[in-house]
Amino acid sequence: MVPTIFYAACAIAAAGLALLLMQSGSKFRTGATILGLAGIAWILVIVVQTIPTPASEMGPLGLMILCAFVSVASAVRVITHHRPVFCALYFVLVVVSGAAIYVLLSAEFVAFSLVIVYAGAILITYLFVLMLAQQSPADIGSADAVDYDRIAREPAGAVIAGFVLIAVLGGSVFSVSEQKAESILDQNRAIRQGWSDLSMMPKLLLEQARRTDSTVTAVVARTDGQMIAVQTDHSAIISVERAGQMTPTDLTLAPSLLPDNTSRVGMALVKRFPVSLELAGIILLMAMLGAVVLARKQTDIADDDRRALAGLGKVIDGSQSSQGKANR
Amino acid sequence: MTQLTSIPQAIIAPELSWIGLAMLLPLLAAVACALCCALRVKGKAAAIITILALGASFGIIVKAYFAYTGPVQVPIFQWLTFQWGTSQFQSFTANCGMYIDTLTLYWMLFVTGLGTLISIYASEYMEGDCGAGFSRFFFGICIFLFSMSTLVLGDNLIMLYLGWEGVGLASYLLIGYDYARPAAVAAGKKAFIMNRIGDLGLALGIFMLWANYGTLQYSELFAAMNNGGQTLVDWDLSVIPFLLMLGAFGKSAQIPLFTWLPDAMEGPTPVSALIHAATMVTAGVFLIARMYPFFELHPQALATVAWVGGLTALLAATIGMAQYDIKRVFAYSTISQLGYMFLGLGVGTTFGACYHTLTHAFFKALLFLTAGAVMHGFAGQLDLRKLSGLRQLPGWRIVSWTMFVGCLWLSAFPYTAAFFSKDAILLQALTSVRADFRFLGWLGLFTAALTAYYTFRVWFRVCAGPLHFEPGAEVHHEPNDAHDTHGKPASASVAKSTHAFHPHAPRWAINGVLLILALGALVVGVPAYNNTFAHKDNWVQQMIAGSSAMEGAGLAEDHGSQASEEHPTVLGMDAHTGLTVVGCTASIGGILVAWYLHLRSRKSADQLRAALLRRWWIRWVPICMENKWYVDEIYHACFRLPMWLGSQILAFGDRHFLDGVMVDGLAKIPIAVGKLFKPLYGGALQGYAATMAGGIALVVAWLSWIWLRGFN
Amino acid sequence: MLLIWTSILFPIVAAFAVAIGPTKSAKWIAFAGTLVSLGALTIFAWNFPAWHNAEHFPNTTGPSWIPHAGITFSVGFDTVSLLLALLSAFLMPLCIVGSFSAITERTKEYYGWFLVLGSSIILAFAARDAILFYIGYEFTLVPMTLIIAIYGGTERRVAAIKMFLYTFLGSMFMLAALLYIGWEHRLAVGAWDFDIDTLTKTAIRLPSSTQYWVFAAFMVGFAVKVPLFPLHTWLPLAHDQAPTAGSVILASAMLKLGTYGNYRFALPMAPAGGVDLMSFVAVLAIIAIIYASLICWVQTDAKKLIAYSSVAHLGLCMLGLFALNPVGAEGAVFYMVNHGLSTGALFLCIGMFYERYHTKDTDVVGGLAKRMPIWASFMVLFTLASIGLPGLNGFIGEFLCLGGTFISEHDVQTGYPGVLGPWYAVVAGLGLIFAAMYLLILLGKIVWGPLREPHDDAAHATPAVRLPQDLCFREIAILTPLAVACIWLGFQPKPMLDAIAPCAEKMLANYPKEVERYMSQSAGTPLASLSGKTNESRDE
Amino acid sequence: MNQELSSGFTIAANAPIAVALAISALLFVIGLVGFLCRRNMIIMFLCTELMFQGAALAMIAFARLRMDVSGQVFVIFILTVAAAEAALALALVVLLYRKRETLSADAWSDLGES
Repeated sequence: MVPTIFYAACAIAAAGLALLLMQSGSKFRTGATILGLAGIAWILVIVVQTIPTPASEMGPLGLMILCAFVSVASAVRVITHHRPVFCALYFVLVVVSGAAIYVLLSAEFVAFSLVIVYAGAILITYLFVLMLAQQSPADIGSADAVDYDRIAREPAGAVIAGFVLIAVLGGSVFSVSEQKAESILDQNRAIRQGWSDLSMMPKLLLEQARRTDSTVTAVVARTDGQMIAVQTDHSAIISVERAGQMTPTDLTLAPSLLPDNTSRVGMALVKRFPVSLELAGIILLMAMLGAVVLARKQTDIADDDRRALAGLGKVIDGSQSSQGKANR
Repeated sequence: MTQLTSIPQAIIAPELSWIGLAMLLPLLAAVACALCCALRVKGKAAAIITILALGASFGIIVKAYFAYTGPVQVPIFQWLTFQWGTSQFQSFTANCGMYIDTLTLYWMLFVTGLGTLISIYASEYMEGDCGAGFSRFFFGICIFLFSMSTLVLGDNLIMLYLGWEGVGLASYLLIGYDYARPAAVAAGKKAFIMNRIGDLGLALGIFMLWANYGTLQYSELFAAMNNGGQTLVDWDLSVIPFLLMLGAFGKSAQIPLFTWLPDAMEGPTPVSALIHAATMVTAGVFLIARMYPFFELHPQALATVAWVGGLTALLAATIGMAQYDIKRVFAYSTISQLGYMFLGLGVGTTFGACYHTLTHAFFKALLFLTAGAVMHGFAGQLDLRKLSGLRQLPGWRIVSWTMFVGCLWLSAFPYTAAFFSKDAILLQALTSVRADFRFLGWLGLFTAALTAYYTFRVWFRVCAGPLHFEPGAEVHHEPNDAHDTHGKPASASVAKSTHAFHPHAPRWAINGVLLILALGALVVGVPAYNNTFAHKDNWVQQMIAGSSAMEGAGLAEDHGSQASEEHPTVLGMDAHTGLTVVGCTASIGGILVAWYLHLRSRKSADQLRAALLRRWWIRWVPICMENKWYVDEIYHACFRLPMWLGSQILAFGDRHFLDGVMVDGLAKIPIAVGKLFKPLYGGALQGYAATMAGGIALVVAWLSWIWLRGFN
Repeated sequence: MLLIWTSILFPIVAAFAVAIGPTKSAKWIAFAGTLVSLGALTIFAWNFPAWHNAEHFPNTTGPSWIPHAGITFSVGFDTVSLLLALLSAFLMPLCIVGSFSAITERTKEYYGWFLVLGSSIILAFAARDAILFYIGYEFTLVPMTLIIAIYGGTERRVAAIKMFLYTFLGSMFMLAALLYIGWEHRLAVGAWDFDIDTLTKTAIRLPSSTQYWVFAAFMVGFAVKVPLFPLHTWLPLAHDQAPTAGSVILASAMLKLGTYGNYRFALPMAPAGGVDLMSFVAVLAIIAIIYASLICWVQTDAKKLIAYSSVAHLGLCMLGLFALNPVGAEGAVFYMVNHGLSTGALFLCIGMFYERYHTKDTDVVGGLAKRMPIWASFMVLFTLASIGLPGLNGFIGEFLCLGGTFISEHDVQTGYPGVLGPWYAVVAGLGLIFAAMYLLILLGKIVWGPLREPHDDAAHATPAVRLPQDLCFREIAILTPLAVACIWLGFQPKPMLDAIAPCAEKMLANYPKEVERYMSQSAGTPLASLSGKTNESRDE
Repeated sequence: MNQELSSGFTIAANAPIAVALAISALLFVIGLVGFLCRRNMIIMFLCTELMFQGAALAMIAFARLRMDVSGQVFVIFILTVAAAEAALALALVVLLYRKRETLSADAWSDLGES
């Protein structure tokens, strides 16, 4: 693939986005949308056609492309819509389609947590804040949105910067992959990793062993010190003690007994990144405290006195112009 | 010049280190005086300590004189010594040690002797400052004596340099003793700086000697000269005498560097007597006498010394004739007499020079001390027009008559000691084979007449004639009185206070010292009588002959052998006789003129001056003489002013060009570049973000370009 | 080793103690910290086994710091660095005591930063690892900039920033040279190593043209610090604006880092460059002497005058170093110590009268001998030491520097590559005259003369700390050790000279080879032509 | 099967993963463009969330490619950070809105000189 083609696709997509952002009238909007979608489609085509896809993966690929269109289109709407509330709702769509892609990429746990956390929690917070900080329609006047929502800020420059970034990145990455184009999904490695994860979960391991052979009483280390020996057919041999047997014997576990995504993520979280997990907790706590401190009403008695002297009423909510001026 | 006879080799005699006490005692006394100063001692403790220490060191020198058998080198301790290789050149040796030969002893005798006497004098003279600067004054005297002893006794040129600068320091501190007077401070500064110019010459000369001979020890240097002047480097040796000479000219106030000495009279009179007349200024003579062999490295070196000396003598005498301040007259006479000494050294009679140094030390100290007594008694009055007939004043007889003695000696009255010493110099000049030296001899004779005139001008004015005096405003508090009133009539206010003023006559310490000095001035003539009447080597000649200056000692046998070949003549007579006649004429003639103009009819002096000033073709003579030939002004215009202007320009350039344009200008480049990109950082949040995004895009583009290039 | 680290780290510990301790006790903690540092260093020096050879002690490699970059915590002294470190450690408590009355606001930060400053200076002198040296060398800038920027005069910000940027820019070149030699070492050996001795061994094997550039880079870095003539303009401003103790340390210890750098790095590491650039640097040094002296002459600000005099004095020091013979090198090292003592003392003196009169303008204040006789005595003593009066410390270094310059040319025959000569010494010697001139003018203005005091009652109305008219006991106690050191070194320089001599030789150890190399080349090289010229002049 | 290039880049040569990466890049860039273009502070933060989405998607894609759950774990951390950021940022926005009574980011350009 020649990078130039990729650059052209990026340019078309960029032009569409720029036109959409410029808001120069509804007659362009359709054309701009088509242009943008075409550009994005071209980019996806280039990406897909770079890599020979086996027939077995055509189904997921199709779904993926569908999700991609939904996701990108709603992302574009997030940044082009005049009404902040709609932006937030389009963002929900981005999140949901994103979650679908996660599922396609076999990351079910994260997909669901994404929906719960983003769509359920964060976006709701955004909506609350939008309500809190939204001016009443009377202030806005004629149009359906305030000026700063309607008029984009130097869209051309921003779009150029963004798409130059994607062009150089994509251009370099996808143009090189051309000659080395083959699937690098390393099934062996995944299996090994899975078994290794399982070996770190003794209880689950014992459970899986019992599922294979109910007489197993304990799983012990093998003679070479490892818990599990992975076979070429993706099965694994472990050393177990059975009821009534003095010496440990081998037991073969079928690949179907590998742990699922959720347990593996959980395992990784607590076994491999425990400190990060703790830190994340602290960050959340701090964020909570910070939010409380920041969003608290910034009024005090002195402030009220000052306002009283100025002939103004008591502070009802924090937003008072005199205060703003005083702070400048 | 004949080739050198061998300088006696010094032997190392550590057992003589007790002579070092002559250096150490003044130093200890200086420390004690500093303590007195710090403790604010009210009494005369400092003076007593000083007198005792100096007296003791005089005693030590006398003892050393009697114990003297031959040149010795006395190591004391290692001072500035290190080496970095094995050969002689690869070391630098300047130890604290002494080189004692007759020249050393000769010098030390009168330095410590006069130092003691003048300290006694000062203990009375300075008593007004008891509790204030008294201890500081004696601290300076002690430092001076220490430095002078080091200069003379030291066994190498670095020790000499130490003393050389040390006496400069003492001179600086003592001239600026009365530090509240700007004139005194300026004079001290001037003295130090002008001496520094000479010192640079001396230092370079020392380097040159070191580079060439690999040593700075006198004994080794003389040994090298005895061995035919073997050198390590074949550099041009002939600059050595000129460099050393520069140092000597600075210290002894010779022509290019003489202007500091008259100004140095701002110091207290004992200082003028001790440092600026008797001892320190003769250090230049000592240096040349000590390093005499090296002055023959260039054929014109000694001639230069002679010319400088002769011209200085004349110039200073002409200035001295026109001064009204007694101390200034004596200061110029000092320069003039030093000129004679250099003339003597230059024409080849170290004997004459050293002898004149000795006689001059006595009579000039005497003269200064009498001037000091007058100043002390008349509240700082030194203008010779405002004092008259002091010899009639009760209590001032000793001062008057000792001054008379000093004046006789200074004017080289026949058969005084100074007559002989000057005679020795002029004789050598007049009988020289070189025409220019003979010319210098006649010039010296003319100068002698001028000297007699201006000397007795002072005496006839101040001590003779009708009694009349006006007190000065106390010089210690009023800076401008005594020194800057030349040519102005006495102010009415001063005249008014005359009635109430009672000059306080000097007491025993001043009178005693004056008498001793007058006696000394008589005594130093004894060797000359010995020489003149017995026709054999006198004491001074013997002293000189035993040292490095033996070349010009003029011993009788040399003299005799020379005489047998061709006896030089002066005015067709035998040289001795002729010179005696001419010298007497000059001296007595000068005195008679002074007698007429300044005692017999004082008006005629003013008339003469007025007559000279009326005639345009001659008026420059008195004007220039009174204004010291404008030497200070010329120096100011030629050196100080251009340098000062240059400095201002440099300072301005440093601040505004080098720092302002170059450095700050360079610093402005990044500022300008920053201004270029300033719009990107206008404060709006997205501006920063856009810049960042663009930057990332650029960096990624660059990286991927590199990456792609690496793979294709 | 323990003692060295004590002297380096204890001030930092004390700085922490100052930071967390009460404000009132800050100055005493700082004083104690510096005293311990000085004490440790003194004990070390007392037992120092290498006084009479040029070896480092301890001569072992310290614990590794960044192993794969070959950077270690190696510290050790040779005589020269020990003397300079002792000088810094000696001045540090004096400066702290000197600041008791001058610094009355934000004292904790002041003393804390001061301790850090002392520590980094000693680190720079003690370092045997080039990178460690660089860290100490650069880190001095941080506390010094803060001290100037917070506690300085009216233009303190500009002065501090200028000092920082200027010297920092210069030392970038120095760092580049160090890294380059380290890189060459890696190419030759295969591993990084920044031990100074190792780097020296590597550097002297580089080709002449490379050494030329290495030397030039070193020179740029160190010349800014020294400071050499065209690169000096940060110094007067910094000195003028710095608080007294800051000026003292700046002049006495920090500038010495520049000359020490020449001694330790530039000259031994790049002898070929040294030979090539010797006359150039010497000419700059001479210009510095004359130029700064002349500027001193017309300065009315006492501190600026002393600052410019530092430029002139260090010019002489550089001249001695670049005479490239043992005499000059010895004199230069001796002069570093002496300049530290006498100029530091002068700055202290000026600071003391500034505290009383709140001006440094010599046109406004004068004749203080009447008011402050004790101060005046000290001032005169230190001025005379600075002038280079024989018998005081300044003379020895000055004389040897000039002497070294004088015989430099002649040294071609004895194995040292000097090209300077009598004429350089003559011109540089003029500096001695000028030094006497401007320093005596300073004395004449502020010490002697009729009493002049500013009639500025506002300055006296609210003194932060009441000071007696003349010096108080504390101030006398500060100046007395300095005065004793000045006099003692003047009368008994031999032990120190003996200690320096082997180091001076070692610094120049690689030069005789250079001379041979030049001599073996055909005529037309600078040295050959110069020695030829010398012969001609001899023949005349 | 595993193809690692010497420079360290791993090429996504599986079509769904490649598409996912492309989407992640597009999301990121659209978020960036939105951040730069929109003036409403809340929308700007929403756009940063978009960029987070892009980054998270890339993580998931690479986790799939390498068959390693660490990527997914990091997405969880990203979620955490996003949540914290949203909480703080929105609190700040509210605060700023109170001061100037507008959500426009242009109202806050005090960082700029003059």
